[in-house]
Amino acid sequence: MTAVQIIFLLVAAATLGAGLLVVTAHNLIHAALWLVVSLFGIAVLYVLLNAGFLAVAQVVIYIGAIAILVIFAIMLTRKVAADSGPQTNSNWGWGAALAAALFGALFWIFQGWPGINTALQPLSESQDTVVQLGQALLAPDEYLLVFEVASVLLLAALIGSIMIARVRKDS
Amino acid sequence: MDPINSIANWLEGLFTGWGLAPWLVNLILTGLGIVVLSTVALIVAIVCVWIERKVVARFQDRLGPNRLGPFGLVQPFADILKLLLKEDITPTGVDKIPYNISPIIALATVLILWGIIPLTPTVLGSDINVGVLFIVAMGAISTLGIIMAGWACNNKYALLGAFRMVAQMVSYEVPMVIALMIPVILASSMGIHQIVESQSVWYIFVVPLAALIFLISSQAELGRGPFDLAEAESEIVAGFHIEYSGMKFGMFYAGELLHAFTVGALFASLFLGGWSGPFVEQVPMLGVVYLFTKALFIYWVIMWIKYSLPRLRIDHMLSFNWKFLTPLALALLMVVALTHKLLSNTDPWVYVLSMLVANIAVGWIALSLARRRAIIERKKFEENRALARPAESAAAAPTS
Amino acid sequence: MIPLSWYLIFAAALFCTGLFGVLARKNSIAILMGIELMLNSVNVNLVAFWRYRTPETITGQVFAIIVFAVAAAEVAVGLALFISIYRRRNTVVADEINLLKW
Amino acid sequence: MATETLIWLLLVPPLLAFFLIVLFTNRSNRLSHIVGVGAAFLSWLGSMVVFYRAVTTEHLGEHPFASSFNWLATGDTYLSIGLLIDPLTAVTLFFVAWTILMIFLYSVGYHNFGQPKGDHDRPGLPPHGATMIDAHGHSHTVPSIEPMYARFFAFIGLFAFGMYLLVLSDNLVTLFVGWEIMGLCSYLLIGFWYGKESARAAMVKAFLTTRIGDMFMLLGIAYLYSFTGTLSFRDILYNQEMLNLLASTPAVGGFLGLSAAGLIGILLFFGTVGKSAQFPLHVWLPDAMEGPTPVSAMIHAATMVSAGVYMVIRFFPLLSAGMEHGHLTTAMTVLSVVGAFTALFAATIALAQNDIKRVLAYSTISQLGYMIAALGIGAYVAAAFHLITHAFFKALLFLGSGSVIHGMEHGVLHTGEHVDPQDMYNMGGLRKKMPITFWTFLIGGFALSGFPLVTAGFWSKDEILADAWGHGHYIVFGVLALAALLTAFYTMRQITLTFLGEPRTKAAEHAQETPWTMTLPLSILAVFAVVAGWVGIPEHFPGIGGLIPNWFNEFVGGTLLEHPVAVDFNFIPLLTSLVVALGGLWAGWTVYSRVKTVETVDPLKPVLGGFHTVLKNKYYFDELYEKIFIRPAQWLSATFASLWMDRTVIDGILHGVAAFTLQVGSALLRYFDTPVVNGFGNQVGESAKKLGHLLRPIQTGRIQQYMILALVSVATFSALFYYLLVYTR
Repeated sequence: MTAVQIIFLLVAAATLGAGLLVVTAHNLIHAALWLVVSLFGIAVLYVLLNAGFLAVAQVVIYIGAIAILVIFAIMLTRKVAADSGPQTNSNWGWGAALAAALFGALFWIFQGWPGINTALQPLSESQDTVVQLGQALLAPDEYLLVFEVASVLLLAALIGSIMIARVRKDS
Repeated sequence: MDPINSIANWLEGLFTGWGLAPWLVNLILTGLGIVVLSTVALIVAIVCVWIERKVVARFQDRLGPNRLGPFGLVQPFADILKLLLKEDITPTGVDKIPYNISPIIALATVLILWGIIPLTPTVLGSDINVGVLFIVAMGAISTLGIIMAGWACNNKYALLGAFRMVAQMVSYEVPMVIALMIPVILASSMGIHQIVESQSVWYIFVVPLAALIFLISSQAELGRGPFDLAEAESEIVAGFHIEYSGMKFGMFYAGELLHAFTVGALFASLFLGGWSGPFVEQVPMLGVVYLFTKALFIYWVIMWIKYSLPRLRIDHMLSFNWKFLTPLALALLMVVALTHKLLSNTDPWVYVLSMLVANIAVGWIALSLARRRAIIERKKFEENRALARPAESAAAAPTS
Repeated sequence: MIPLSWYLIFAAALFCTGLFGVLARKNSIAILMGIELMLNSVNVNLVAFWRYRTPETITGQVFAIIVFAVAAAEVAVGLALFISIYRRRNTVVADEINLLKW
Repeated sequence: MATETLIWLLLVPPLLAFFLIVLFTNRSNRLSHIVGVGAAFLSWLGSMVVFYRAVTTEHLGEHPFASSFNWLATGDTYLSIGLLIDPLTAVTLFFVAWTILMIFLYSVGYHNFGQPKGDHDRPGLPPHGATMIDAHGHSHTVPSIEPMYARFFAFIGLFAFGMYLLVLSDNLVTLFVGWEIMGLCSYLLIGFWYGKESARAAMVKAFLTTRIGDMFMLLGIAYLYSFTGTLSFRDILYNQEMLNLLASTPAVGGFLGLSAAGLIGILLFFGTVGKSAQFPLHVWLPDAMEGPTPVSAMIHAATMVSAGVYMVIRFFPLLSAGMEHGHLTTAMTVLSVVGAFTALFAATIALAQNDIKRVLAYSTISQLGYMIAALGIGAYVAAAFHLITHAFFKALLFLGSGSVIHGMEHGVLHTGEHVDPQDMYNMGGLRKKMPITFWTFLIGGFALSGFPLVTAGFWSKDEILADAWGHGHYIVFGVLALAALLTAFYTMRQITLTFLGEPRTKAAEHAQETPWTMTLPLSILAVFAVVAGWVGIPEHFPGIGGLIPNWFNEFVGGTLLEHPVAVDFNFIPLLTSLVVALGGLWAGWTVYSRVKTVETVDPLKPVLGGFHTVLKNKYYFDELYEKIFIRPAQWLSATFASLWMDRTVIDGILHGVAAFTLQVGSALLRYFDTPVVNGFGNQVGESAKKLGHLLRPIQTGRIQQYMILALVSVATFSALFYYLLVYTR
C-alpha cells in the first residue's frame, strides 16, 4: 500500500461519494456543487495518470465553464428558493436496477479480460506529452480533421444556444 | 547556491540522518515550503493594505494612514486586529457549507498561484509544464468561490453581485487566455519558468499589445478599476461579500489585494522578464527583489487605473469585451503566430522589430476601427437627443 | 503502483452513478449533470488506457480533449434548451415536458 | 526564410489575387489591377530569390530544394504531393516569372486603363472607343477601357497560378492539376470577348482539341501510377532501377513492341501534342488569336505551350530510358518525326498568312516543333535552352504585335476608315510612328530568325542544329535547317510589311506609340531576347567561345542522372545556320520591300501558284477535320442515333410496351388489385390500428421511461447474442 495508492483510494472515494450526492441531493445547487467536487477529483486522477494538461484543462473547462453554466441555469430556472421533496421520478427503481446491472456486467467483463492487469511502464523522460498532444492535434495525417470538426461543432453550439435562449421580440 | 536551497538541503540531510523514510522527508519539506511561501504571501498582502491606502490617499489628494507608527506603517496590523476581534455574524437562512468555504476558496486560489511563480532562477514552488493554463484554472475556481458566496448568503444584493462578477470573470477569461497564449507561442512552452528564462528581450517590448490585453482583462478578473460593478456601492451595497463580516470578510479583502499583487507578479514573469536582472546569476536572491519591484510597479499601475477611471456600465463592460477585446486578441494571436512562424529563424533583431511593428499595426488598426464606430454611435445618439429649448410661451409672455 | 483495474472499476462505478442520475432524476438539469458524470468516467477510461496500454502514442488524450469539446457544446445547447423551455412552460421537470404523449 | 517554405509561398499570391478580384474588388478597376499586378510582382520577387539560391547552390541536381507532404490517403499509403526546385525548374521558373510579370503589366495598358468608358461598349465585345469633346469643342474618338477589365485580371491571375503550380510541382498529380487549370483559363480567356461568334467557336475548339491530348495524358498517368505506385518525379525519373525496369518490361498488350516506358512516354507526349499544338492537334492555336493579345502571349509564349514542352523535357529520362549510344528509342523517334515535321509544316503555313498574330502563332508552332525534335534526337540541354530563349523573344513578338495592333486601332478610331488593324497589308512604315515597338520587334524578330552572334535565338537554334549534326541525324538536321530558313524569311516578311516602307493606309499614318505600361515590358523582354543567349555559348566556338563559360549546359545538364556531354564543335551546322538566317532575312527583305499598296498581290503567289492558296488555307486542315470528324459525328447523331435508333426502335418499343402494359394493367385492376390487394391493404390498416391501440400506453412521452425501455431491450439482446455467439461455440 504505497502513498500513491492511498491518495488514489481517497480521491476515488471522494469522487464517487460526490457523484452519488450529485444524483441524490435534494437541493439542486448542492448537487451542482458536489458535481464540482467530483469533477475536481477526476482532475486529480488525471494528475495521477501523468496527464497534467488534461487535469488543468478539466478544471478550466468543467469547473470554470460547465459547472458555472449549470449553476447559472439552475438559478435561472428555479421557481422557489429551495427545492423540497424527493428529486427522483416515479421509476427511479428501474434506473437503480439498470445501473447496478450495468455495473455488474462491466465488472464481469473486466474479470474476463486478460489485459486488466497491465503493468504500468514509466513514461520516458524525453516524452513531453503537451508537445506531443499539440502536434497530434494539428498534424494533417493525425487528428487535424477531428480538431477542425470539433471547433466547427463548438461554433455551431455557440450560435445555436444563443439563438435558442434568446428572448424573441414577438413573444 | 542561494540560502533557501541550502537550508532545504541541510534539513533534508538532517531528517534523513534521523532515519525518516525519504517520501516522508519529501512530504515534510514540501509542507514547510508551502507554509513559508504562503506566510510570505500573506505578509505581502498585509503590506499591500498599507500601500493601497497610501496610494489611494495620494490619488485623492489626502495623506492616508499616518498616525500609527512611521507613515502609518502599523495601521494594517491594527485593521487586522479589528477584523479578528469583530463578532463573526452568520446570518440566518445562509447555506452553511458554501458560506464558510467560499472565503477560503477566494484566498486559497490566490495563494496557490504563488506556487508556480519562479521567485529566483533557483527557487520556485513547482515547475509544472502547463503553468499558464494553471493560472486560468485558478481563476476559474475563484469564480466558483464567488458564486458560492453570492448564493449562500441568501441575499438578493449578494446574488446580483455574484452574477455580475461571474459574468465579468467568465467573459474576460477569454481574451486573457488568448493573450496568455502569445508568450506561450514565443517561448514555445507553457511553463512559467521556461517563459521567464526565454525572455532575452522582455516580451513587453516584443508583444506590447498582448501585455496590454492581459493587463486589461486581468483588471477585469480582479473586479477592480473601472470594472468594479460587482461591488458597486451605489447599486448593490457591497456585492457578493455583503453578508460577510470579521475575518471572513478579511479573507475576501486580503484575497483581493493579494490577487492584485499576484497579477502584478504574473505580469512581471510573463512580460517583464520575471526575476531577470543584473547580477542575478551571481546572487540568485536578487531575483526576488527584481520580481517584487516589477510586481509592485504593475500593482501601482493597476491602482492607478482603478482610482482614475469611472465605473463602467455592465452592458458597456460586456460589449467592450465581446465586441472589441476578444476579436482584437484573436487577430493579434493569429498575427503573432504567423510572424513567429515566418521569422523564427531569422536575425533576432529583425524578429523582435517586425514583431513589434506587427503589434503596433494591429493595435492601430483596431483603434481606428473603434474610433470610426464611436463616431457613428455618437451621431446616432446626438440625432435623437432632446435639447432643452426656452419655452415659447415664456419667451412670448409680455413683460409687465 | 496502481493497477489498471482500479481505474476501470472506478470509471464503471462513476458511469453507473451518472446513468442512475440520468434515469431517475426529475429535473432536466440534474439529468444533464448525470450525463456530465458519464462523460467524465469515459474520459478517465480513455486516459487510463492511454497511460497503461499505449503510452507512446497520445491518442487517448486526444480523444479526451475531443470529449471535452463535445461536452461543452452539449451543455451549452442543452441548458439553452432548458431555459427556453422554462420560459414557455415554466418547468424543467422532465416528466412534465410530455407534449409528445399519445 | 527557408527556401522550402518560400517555394510554397510562390503559389499563393496569384490564387489569392484571383479570389480577391472575383469576390471583392471586381467593382473597382484600379484596385483589381493593383491586386493582380501586385500578386504577379510578389511571385516574381519570390521566384527571383529562389532562382538566385538555386544557381548559387552546388550540385543542385543531386540535392534539389524539395518539400512535400502526405496529401491523400490511398489505403495504408499516402499519395504525397509537393514542390521541387531542380535546375530545370529553376530556369523555367526564371522565364515564367519574368514573362508573367511583363504580361500583367502590359495588360494594364493594352486594356486602355485610364481611358473613358466606351459609348456603346458591351461586356463580351472588344471596346469600340469613346467620343470625347476636347476644350475646343472638337469631338475625338479615343480608345475606351475594356468593359470587363477586372475580370481579365482575375482570369490571368488564375492562369498564372496554374503555371506556377505546374512548374513547381514535384509530381504528376499537381502538374496535371495546373495543366488543367490552364486549360480552363485558356478556354475562358480565348473566349474573353464572348460576344464574337468566332471567339466562341475558337474557345470551344481549343478546349476540345487540347482535351483529346489530355485524355491520352491521363491514360499515361494512370498507367504510370499503376505500374510504379508513385507519381513523384524524384522517385521515377531519378532512380535508375525504376527506369531500367520501365524500359525492360514490355507494355500492356505489348503492341508495337513498345516498352512500358515507351508507351507511357508516348501517351504523355500526346498530352503535349495537344497542349503545345503539335501536328495533328495544331489547329486550335491559330484560332486562339481571337483572345486579347496578352492572352495570346500568355498562352503561346510564356505559359501554356511552353508547359507542354516543359513536361516532355521533364520526362526526357523516361522517354530516353533504355537508349543505347546512337540509336533512339521508339518514343524519341516519334518525338523527332512529329517535331521536325511540325516545324517545317507550320513554317510553310506562316509564309502565306497576312494576320500579324497568326503568323506569330504558326511560327510558335514551328518553334515548338523545333524543341520537340531536339528532344527527339536527345539534345536535352539544347531543347531546354531553346524553350527559354523562345519564351522570351516570342513573348516579346506577341506583345509587340499587340502594341502594333493597338497603335493601328488608335489610327482606325482616329481616321474612322474601316480596315482590319491586324492585317499586315494595311500597315507599313510604322517604324516612324512607333519607334520603341519597332526596335523591340526588330530585336525579337531577329532573335526568332536566329540573327548570328548577337541574338539569343541564334545560340539556341545553332545548338540544336549542332546536336542534330553531331549525332548524325542528317534528315532531322536538313528539315530543321529548311524550317529555319523559312522562319527567317517570313519573319523578315512580317517586319518589312509592318514597319518598313511607307504607310499603306490612313490608319497606319495615324498610328500612335503605345503607353509606357506596354513599351516598358517590350524593352525589358528585348534585353532578355538578346542576353538570354549568352549563357549558353559553346566553349569551342571560334573567337568568342569560352569568353563566357557555357554555364547553361553545366547547370541544366545537372538535372539528369548522367551529365550530357556537349557535342564538339563543327563548322557545317554553324555555316548552315548562318546561311539560313541571313539568307532568309535577305530574301524576305528583297521580296517584300516591293509591296507598296494594299492591293498588291503577295509576291509569293506567282512563284508558288496554287500551292500558295493551299498554304493560305493552312493545308485545308480545318476543312479536313470538319469532313473527317465533325460531319460524320453530326451525321451519326442526326441520322443513326436520333432518327433511326431513337424514333424507330426505342420509341417503337416504348409504344408497344405502353399499349401492352395498359391491357395488363386493366386486367390486373379488375381481377387482382381490387379484391386481393385492397382487401389485404385494408386488413393491414385495421390490424395496425388495433396494434397501435394495444401499444398506446407505452408511449408516455416521458423521455426517461423511453431510455429505460431502450436500455432494457439493449441489455436483453446483448445478453442473448453473447449467449449465442460465445457459449454455443
